[in-house]
Amino acid sequence: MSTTSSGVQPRPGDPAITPALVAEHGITPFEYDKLLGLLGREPTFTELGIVSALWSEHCSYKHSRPVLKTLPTTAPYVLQGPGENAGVISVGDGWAVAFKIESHNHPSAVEPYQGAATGVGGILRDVFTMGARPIAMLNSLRFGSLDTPRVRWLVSGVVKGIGDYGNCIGVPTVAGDVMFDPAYEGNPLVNAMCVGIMREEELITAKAEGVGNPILAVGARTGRDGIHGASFASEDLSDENEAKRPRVQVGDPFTEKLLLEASLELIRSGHIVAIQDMGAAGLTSSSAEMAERGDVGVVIDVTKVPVREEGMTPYEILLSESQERMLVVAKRGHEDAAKAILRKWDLQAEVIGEVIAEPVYRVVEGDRIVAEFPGSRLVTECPQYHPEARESAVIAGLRATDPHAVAERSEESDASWTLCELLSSPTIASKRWIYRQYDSQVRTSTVVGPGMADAAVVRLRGTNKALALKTDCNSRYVYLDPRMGGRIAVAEAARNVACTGGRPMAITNCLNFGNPKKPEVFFQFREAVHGMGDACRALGTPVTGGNVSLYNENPQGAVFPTPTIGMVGLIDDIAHITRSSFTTPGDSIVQLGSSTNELGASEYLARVHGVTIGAVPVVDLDHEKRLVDLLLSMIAGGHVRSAHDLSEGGFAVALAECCMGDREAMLGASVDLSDVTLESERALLWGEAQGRVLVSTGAPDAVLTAAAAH
Amino acid sequence: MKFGIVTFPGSNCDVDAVHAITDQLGQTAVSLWHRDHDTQGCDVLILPGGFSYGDALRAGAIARFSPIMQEVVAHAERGAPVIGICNGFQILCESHLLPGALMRNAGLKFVCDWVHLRVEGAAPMFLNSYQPGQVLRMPVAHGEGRFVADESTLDSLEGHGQVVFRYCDPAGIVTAESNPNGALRGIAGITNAAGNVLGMMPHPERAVESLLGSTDGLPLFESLLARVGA
Amino acid sequence: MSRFRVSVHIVPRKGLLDPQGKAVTDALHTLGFGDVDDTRIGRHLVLDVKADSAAAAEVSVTAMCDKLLANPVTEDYEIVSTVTA
Amino acid sequence: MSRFRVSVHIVPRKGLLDPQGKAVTDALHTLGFGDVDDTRIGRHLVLDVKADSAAAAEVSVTAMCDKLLANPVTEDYEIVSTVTA
Ligand SMILES: Nc1ncnc2c1ncn2[C@@H]1O[C@H](COP(=O)(O)OP(=O)(O)O)[C@@H](O)[C@H]1O
Ligand SMILES: [Mg+2]
Repeated sequence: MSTTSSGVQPRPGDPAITPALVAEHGITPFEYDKLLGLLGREPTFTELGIVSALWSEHCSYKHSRPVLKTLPTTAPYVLQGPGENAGVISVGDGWAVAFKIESHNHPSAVEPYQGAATGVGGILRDVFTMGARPIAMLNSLRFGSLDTPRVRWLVSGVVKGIGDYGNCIGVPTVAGDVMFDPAYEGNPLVNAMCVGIMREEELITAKAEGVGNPILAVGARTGRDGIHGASFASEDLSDENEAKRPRVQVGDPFTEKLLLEASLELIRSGHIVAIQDMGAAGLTSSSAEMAERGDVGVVIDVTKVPVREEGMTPYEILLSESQERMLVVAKRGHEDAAKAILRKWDLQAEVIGEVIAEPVYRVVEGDRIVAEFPGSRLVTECPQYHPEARESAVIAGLRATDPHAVAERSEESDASWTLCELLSSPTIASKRWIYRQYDSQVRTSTVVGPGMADAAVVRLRGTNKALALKTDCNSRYVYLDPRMGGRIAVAEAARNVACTGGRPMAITNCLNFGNPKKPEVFFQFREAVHGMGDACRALGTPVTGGNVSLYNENPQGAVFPTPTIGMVGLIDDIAHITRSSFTTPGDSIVQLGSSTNELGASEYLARVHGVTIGAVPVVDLDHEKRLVDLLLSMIAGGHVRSAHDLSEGGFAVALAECCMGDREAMLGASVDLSDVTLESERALLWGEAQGRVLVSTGAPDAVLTAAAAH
Repeated sequence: MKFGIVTFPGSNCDVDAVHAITDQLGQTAVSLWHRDHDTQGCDVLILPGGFSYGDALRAGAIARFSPIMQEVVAHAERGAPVIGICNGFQILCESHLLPGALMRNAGLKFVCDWVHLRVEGAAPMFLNSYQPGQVLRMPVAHGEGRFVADESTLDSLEGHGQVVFRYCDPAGIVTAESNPNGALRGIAGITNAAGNVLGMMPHPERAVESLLGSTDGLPLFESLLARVGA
Repeated sequence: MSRFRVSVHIVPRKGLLDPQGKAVTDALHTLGFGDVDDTRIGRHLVLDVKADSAAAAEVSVTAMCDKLLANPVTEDYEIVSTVTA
Repeated sequence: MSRFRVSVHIVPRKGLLDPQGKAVTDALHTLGFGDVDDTRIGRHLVLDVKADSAAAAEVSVTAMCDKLLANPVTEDYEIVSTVTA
């Protein structure tokens, strides 16, 4: 294999580089100039493909990085912050938790089953390439109205895709959240989160190291599927995309299961120095990023890559997004031992390249150099933008609209009519029809599965501890007031985790927004991220990683801005695990936090009146922090039999959920609200004032005393 | 007593079975690799749940040909206990150690839920520690769990006490609503004629700890201890 | 109107990964059928349709394939026969 | 040796409940294809096999069906065509 530079040669048959071809690759004239500067010459067709992938929004974060830099990322227990395949925190006793969330919105809009399935596959690989064994999956979904056949088709495909993949690989899907709103009609959101555990010393990163070390392609063969998926995920969805369908990738959870077991065995074996998923932009981005992190050069020979189809060009091999593939840097001389482990799991591995001292990223096809870039500058010097941000006057107007001015419908004179209307809203109603299709119990560690509490609880075998896990984001709030909405997304996730007895530790996040080049969208993005940062700082939950998905829009408009939060909490003692439904007749019901006259941005207004208006409820982050502490101390003190946070639908809906949550043992409740004096009865019942939790207790005095002290 | 739990490519409840046997039952459990022929002197062999070979073609169709299956057959022919759970049940049917077949759920969807089961039949090896007619609560998690066989096979299974678990409501009554997959005659688990090979769709190894919601699976394993003599 | 029996093949699109076919090919090799180079696993549908003519029945089934039966993104379909039922 | 492409139908045995076929018929009705009376869904396998003759290829595929491809309890199979590939 040629490891010295002898000049890049275009391949016979490559198309000529024209402005039209450059544009087709999504590279702007400004970016092309930058590329010419980097190379000092015209790129080859192969190089153009590589650059278009690496500089796509999906891989380069070119519009989002400066804003993301403002997020807090540190805490004494953070072992790995943003920048790696997944974030990692220590949970004590030598155990570490790796977790990350990722979107597969665009692929799922085109082919919901495969799109969602491969999304699950990708996030699983991100976690087990850190050395962690995946122990739980979560999913956060957003769809248009369930009334249209197309949306029902999307939902059933997405749910089946998530289920089939997770069920087959044997990682339980334990929690999630789903919201339906016309804002997602053309652009569903499919975010999947994976959580894994490992011993702290087993942590491994994706850093190419050691000149002379061989680079191996492991797992599935490379086919023509998904070529340019990364640039696809960086464009608006239009009818034209219908024609781009061959880009769809097919998932193979069986191969992934083998890859999972083999990778963990490889990592523990000491034969390798680094491992990385070939995710978006496949071999290109995995090899370039590994080289950049390790500050070394790499050479890859595409003729050594096992392919599924004949006649594949270097361009296709480099950009294929065939699933279930890994890039591994082995220790020199250990490649055969590594291959033996893979063979045991019926997997293929081939040496396709080498780590080199010369600081170049070089791709060869036998003797011919088909692409070569100076050092890691392709990754580090990708273009960055600071787009204009301006709030939409229309949205500001909606926010300023007084929700109390919305006239009551006549049926509302009977509050139980309104309650039924809200309980039957697909966003509020039980998601059992979804999560029954997910194996939530495999690995026999799911103490609290979907539907049983505000967050899922997964015990850490061999310890007395458990993790509390939840995804959340009320995007209606973010739409009307991105700063406040960003704060609430984090606060609600923290509240949910605390209701189960877990201390909020850290978050991962998936930022689903529209086209960042539109000032109105970039405003939402910037403000929502700042809001998240505010809440993370106040609650002490650093951001350890995440994913940005932009261009979630179509000619009808953008989705609600949706910064999905994936929260990990730690329960110190499994005896403290708390569920959300009432357990014991005769218990007292106590509301922590105060109700207010706030009615804006509520599910009530959306469901009953069809409007998204009004001021978003104000979240007091200091109060949220104290609420979390109060919950944890009361739960540890043994005073709380159930805890449920008040969210969509407000007090009345939360109370109903506490009564009906346990399908096998439903209870009733009787409450007296005559002492609560609010101007608006609607706000009392359906308003979504923040910082409130309903607890049931056999010791109401102890609860009230503790609450007063906080 | 020594339990051997087979790992096929794609098995994913193998580790859970090992934990159930060692952590909850206090017995010895070893993992057996599908390509091996050595059953390491195990008294009981368990084919665990999961998606062997990704359920390609039909669940269990390919795993049945793994080398270890020759030893499983020999073990069964000696009259020693074999348990197939979920995918393991599918493998046992595919290898004709048990009659019938498991087809796609009638609802066409994967179902993960708690079900109730009525204990019946005459298989003391597995049922000794249960009361006849006892109602159990256990998880199911499968997409191809609809037990089918022709009428005469079904009659014969029932006539010989080989139907050991049936889906029922919490009161023990067999109803269509309590049947998660449309299995004929509500059948959730059967044994072979000799009563030493058990196949069941529900997961007893997931029902061995009150922390996880049920301990109704424990007596199944305890029956074996009492019978074979630890 | 008469009744026609229309037979349709739906197969995974060429070039897309067919994990099931791959697993079956590997299994056949293990079982000693080394001469199998490739297996593709699709579906075979038989539809009984009322229509004025065989041609009309096929037009109708084509529409069904486009709309529901085949996944336009990942599968190709072919009407293989139409007979009176 | 030449290469043959053998096409096999594997169908659920008659008399067994076919929930999938029923679900598809119902969905077709909902979509306005009311003239569909019945849908049966089976598997369609296409195997590329090296063999000395078409007949030998079919013998080989028959053995594969008996051993692995079809479940005798629930399915019937039929080799529908064999062409040189
Ligand atoms: N897509 C999903 N997958 C798995 N579980 C889900 C999903 N959506 C909702 N759930 C579960 O349903 C329950 C209710 O969810 P949600 O309405 O978001 O709760 P809350 O309003 O208390 O935050 C939770 O236990 C949640 O984990
Ligand atoms: Mg919620």
